[in-house]
Amino acid sequence: MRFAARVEVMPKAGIADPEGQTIERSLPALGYDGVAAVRVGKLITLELEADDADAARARVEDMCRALLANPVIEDYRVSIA
Amino acid sequence: MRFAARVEVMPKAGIADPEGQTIERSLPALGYDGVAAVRVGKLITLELEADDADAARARVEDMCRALLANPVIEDYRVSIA
Amino acid sequence: MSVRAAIVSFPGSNCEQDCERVLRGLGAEVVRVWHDATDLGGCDLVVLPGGFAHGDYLRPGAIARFSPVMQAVADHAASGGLVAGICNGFQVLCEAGLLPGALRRNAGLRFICRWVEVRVDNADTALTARAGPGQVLRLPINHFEGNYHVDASTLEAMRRRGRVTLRYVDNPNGSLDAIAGICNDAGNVFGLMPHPERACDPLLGSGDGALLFGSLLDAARGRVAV
Amino acid sequence: MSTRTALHRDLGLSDDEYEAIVTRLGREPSYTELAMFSVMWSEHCSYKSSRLHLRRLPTTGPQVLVGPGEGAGVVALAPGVAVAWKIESHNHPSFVEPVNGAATGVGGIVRDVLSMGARPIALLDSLRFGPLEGAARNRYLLEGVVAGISSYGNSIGVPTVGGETSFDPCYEGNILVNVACLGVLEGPPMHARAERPGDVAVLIGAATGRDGIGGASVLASVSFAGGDDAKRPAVQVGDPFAEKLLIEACLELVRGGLLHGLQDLGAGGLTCPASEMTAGSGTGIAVDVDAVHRREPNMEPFEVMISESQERMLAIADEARVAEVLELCDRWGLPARVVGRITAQPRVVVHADDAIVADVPAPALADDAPLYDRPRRRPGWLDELAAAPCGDDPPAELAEAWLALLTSPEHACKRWIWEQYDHMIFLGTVQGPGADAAVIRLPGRDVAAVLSTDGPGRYCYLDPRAGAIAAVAEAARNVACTGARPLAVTNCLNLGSPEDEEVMWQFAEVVDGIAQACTALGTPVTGGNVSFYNATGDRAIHPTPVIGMLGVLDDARHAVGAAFSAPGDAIAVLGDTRAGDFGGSDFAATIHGTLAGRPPEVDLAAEARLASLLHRLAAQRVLTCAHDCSGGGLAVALAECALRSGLGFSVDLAAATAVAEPHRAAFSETPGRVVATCAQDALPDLLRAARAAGVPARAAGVVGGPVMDIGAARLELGAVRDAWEAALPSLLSDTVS
Ligand SMILES: Nc1ncnc2c1ncn2[C@@H]1O[C@H](COP(=O)(O)OP(=O)(O)O)[C@@H](O)[C@H]1O
Ligand SMILES: [Mg+2]
Repeated sequence: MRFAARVEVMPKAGIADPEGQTIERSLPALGYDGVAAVRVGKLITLELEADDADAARARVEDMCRALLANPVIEDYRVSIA
Repeated sequence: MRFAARVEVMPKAGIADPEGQTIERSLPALGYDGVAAVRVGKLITLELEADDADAARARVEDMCRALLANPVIEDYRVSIA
Repeated sequence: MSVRAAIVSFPGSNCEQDCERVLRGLGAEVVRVWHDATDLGGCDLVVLPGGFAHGDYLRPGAIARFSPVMQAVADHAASGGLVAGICNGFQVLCEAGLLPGALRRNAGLRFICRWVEVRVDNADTALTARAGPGQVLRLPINHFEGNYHVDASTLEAMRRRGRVTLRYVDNPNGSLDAIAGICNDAGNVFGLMPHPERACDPLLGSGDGALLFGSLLDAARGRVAV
Repeated sequence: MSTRTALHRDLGLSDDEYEAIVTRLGREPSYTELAMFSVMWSEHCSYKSSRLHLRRLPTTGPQVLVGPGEGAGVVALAPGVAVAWKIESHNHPSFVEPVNGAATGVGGIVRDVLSMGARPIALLDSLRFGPLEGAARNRYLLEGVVAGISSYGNSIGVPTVGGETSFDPCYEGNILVNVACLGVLEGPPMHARAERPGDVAVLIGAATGRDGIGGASVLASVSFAGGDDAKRPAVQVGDPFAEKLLIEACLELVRGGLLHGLQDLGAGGLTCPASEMTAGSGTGIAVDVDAVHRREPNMEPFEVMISESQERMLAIADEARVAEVLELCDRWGLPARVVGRITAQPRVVVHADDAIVADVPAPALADDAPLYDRPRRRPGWLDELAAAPCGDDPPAELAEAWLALLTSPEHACKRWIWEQYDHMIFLGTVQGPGADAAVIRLPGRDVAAVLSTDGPGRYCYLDPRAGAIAAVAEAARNVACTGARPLAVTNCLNLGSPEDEEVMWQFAEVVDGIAQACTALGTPVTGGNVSFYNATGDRAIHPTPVIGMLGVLDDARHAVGAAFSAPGDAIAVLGDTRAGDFGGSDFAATIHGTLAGRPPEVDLAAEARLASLLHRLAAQRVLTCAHDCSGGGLAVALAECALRSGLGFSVDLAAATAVAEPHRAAFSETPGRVVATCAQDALPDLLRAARAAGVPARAAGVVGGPVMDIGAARLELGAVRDAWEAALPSLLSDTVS
């Protein structure tokens, strides 16, 4: 069966996120006040073959650990559709 | 009221996504077969003040057009929690 | 006897010719090793040069570290052989787990190509032996992802054991502790963001890079003698 | 009108051009044929409005190995050392999407140089934007363009070693992004030819998608209507990783003698090399579009034929060796497919799904585009403008005006830009960004290529011919300041719409100016690019010819820098100063907001004398610094030497110029001048050599101290340096925490 997977990769909590901070700092100048806690991560979508949704999830989590995320600096979350 | 927003920014359909393609091409060599349609985008999370969810969404969509996404080559999707 | 240095390149590496020229100039015998090789041809020193392996897509080094040659590099390191990753090579070594930590996007969110000063933090390593303790070297950096990060307890251990080799005098990229270069616990695997190969000719701005390469070649020679 | 004839207009063809196609074919074109004609007959690909005029450029000389017409000119730098040199514009794509527009501009010029079998070793970017102090979009465009050049050039491992960044309101709606590339040949030049029927055509590189369908005709051959979103599907995304592999694979193919011909796919897509390589060789080609590897499903044959997907080359090879070609590409991880066969019949025949969807004479596409001698008219406003006050009134305060010039975006330190470029890879950058001209030592040799780009738009607005002459003269002078001999020119002519008679007049004048100057200086034109339709609505940019000068320095170790080198050195000014050269000057623009009068006149014979004097003095190691005096005049030139070195100076400007009025001595922009320094005891030699060479020279002062002193004004070097360095970053997004 074919599954669509979404992988969210975000900077680990507690690690500074310069990109998020930069966006946050530049928003007031563009007229957007009161925005906080901006964080920027990656969204990776893909399709894969697997026997069932659990197997698909397991494979994608595997890929996350090995490749898609770097555990030193990033957290990931997988969802399967 | 305070809202949490999630913004997904993905390369527009039809626009080349060299990063996604390169990852996809290298997966078999890394031991992951049968993976297709890899696309890489951005996930931005933030918090903002607004009167209600609709107002929050409108503001974030506005921000997407102005800063968070590049409408020439990217699509965006906003969700509010 | 001349040292045999293997320069490992990946699709997208781009500093391999420069490293080769400089190492040859310093008397080393150089072999080029492509990423799909499974052995290093009996070398004394492995250099992973700078560039954009696999376009730096996903993260610098993320895809390259799966290359067949990386197993050979890991074996070489495990048997005490010298390994030096420069810039992109440093990123690959971190991704491969041969060095601790990770290199993130520069704090300024821009690519930086600039001459910087780095201070030798530990002059008692195979990379820095020819330099004096605290000596300041002039070297160029050239990267978008050189912002070194590692968890606090590892950093503490690295400091204690003198595993920080080079530190920026004026931190250009937000690196934790202004770290510009490190080595592993065994003291045989090195990673550094500055490009010593670009600083081996005073006509180009500095000859300080030759101190670092010279140190590595000395160490490799020592190992050859043993 | 039939639906088909309505269609040709959407594709950018005129009714007459449609009729011409029907005449050439003897029938109505198919849809695919029409699409192919529309790209090949676009202004961008066919040069239909400019070709007649470009013939007036001098293109020959003993140093020219390959002149205009191929992917890039090839110039002999020294015995046995040849380089390829070319400039290209990517103006409209960069305005629509700055990051990818500029990035793909780099990719395109690199493939041009690669198509000659040369390894690209240096890039220069010549950029024009609207005022940074103005609309936020101007800053956004500059940041995006620089990010695009940085991401692409750095990743492919080609250093960006110089360029220029200039600002004027006329570029607000139409920025200029011109990129020049230098390559070094490892063997004889490769050619864009397909001479042998039976050879096969191999498409190497990225998969083909719907990128930039109609890009050439749509983006580069019309003016912007202003905020027009409809043109956006033409946006292409660059993949520098694929380009890097393409460079290495193609060079290895050439080195291995596996190719009979090679051409890049740029504007016009596959149609361009398919028709040009064959038309130039009297052959034809049968193309199988089904064999083209694609990124998207359901592409029409016409889309495959004109797609401008990036990072692709078409290689012509002997069928017997094609397996080796494919194997080599595979080793580099590059897709490659046989997509055609060269035929004796001189036609481009396109097969799709077992049917023929196009069958046209190759020359009809490549050579027989209409040639226009478009009407030209000298603008009536020119005389009025020439007679108007040129902005030479004295400033309220000389020191303040001087500081204002130095910290204006025009003269501010450009480090913020070039620090984002890898300018050092290949270990050849003896002088990089921040110098007058880049000095690039060739790999493994002593000899250096010396490169500069210049294009004074305001001068050209006031007088396109005089402005073009000034552009060539300045570019040559920049190169000569390092001690190099200017050798050859590549040029990018950026103008408004050729359908505007006044623009067409400007164009013809610019060409004549370049021809005159290049002839006088002995620097033939080896190639270039014309970019028309740089206009928004009816507002055209200033005519902006960007001159890319290539020179040679026999020994890179003897390169002279543009920064002061030692305290105590003597400063001399070479060349005479006229008191009234303020038309189009930086002083008039920045201090008085004026653009009027006449641009300075160039004495080309004097320029040639100056260049050979500098060459001789450098070879004799007399010079310790030489800096060309251009925009902002002597006060700015002297300050630049100081700002780049950290050494102040004390100069008697009145004595150095023989001009009494301080602001005229300081800011007049008389060409043909150089600030030169030498050790004190060498000064008499320098002055004597100048006199013997027929170059006016005056002792001006001395290097050293913490102050910049021109007699009538003094500035604290340290404070000015801080302001000079901070000017650009403070206008741009300053994100460093
Ligand atoms: N876009 C750019 N890319 C690379 N280098 C640049 C760029 N813009 C300016 N520079 C460098 O900054 C220096 C100053 O540029 P410019 O002000 O045009 O100099 P000048 O007035 O002497 O011609 C030059 O050395 C040039 O190479
Ligand atoms: Mg200049």
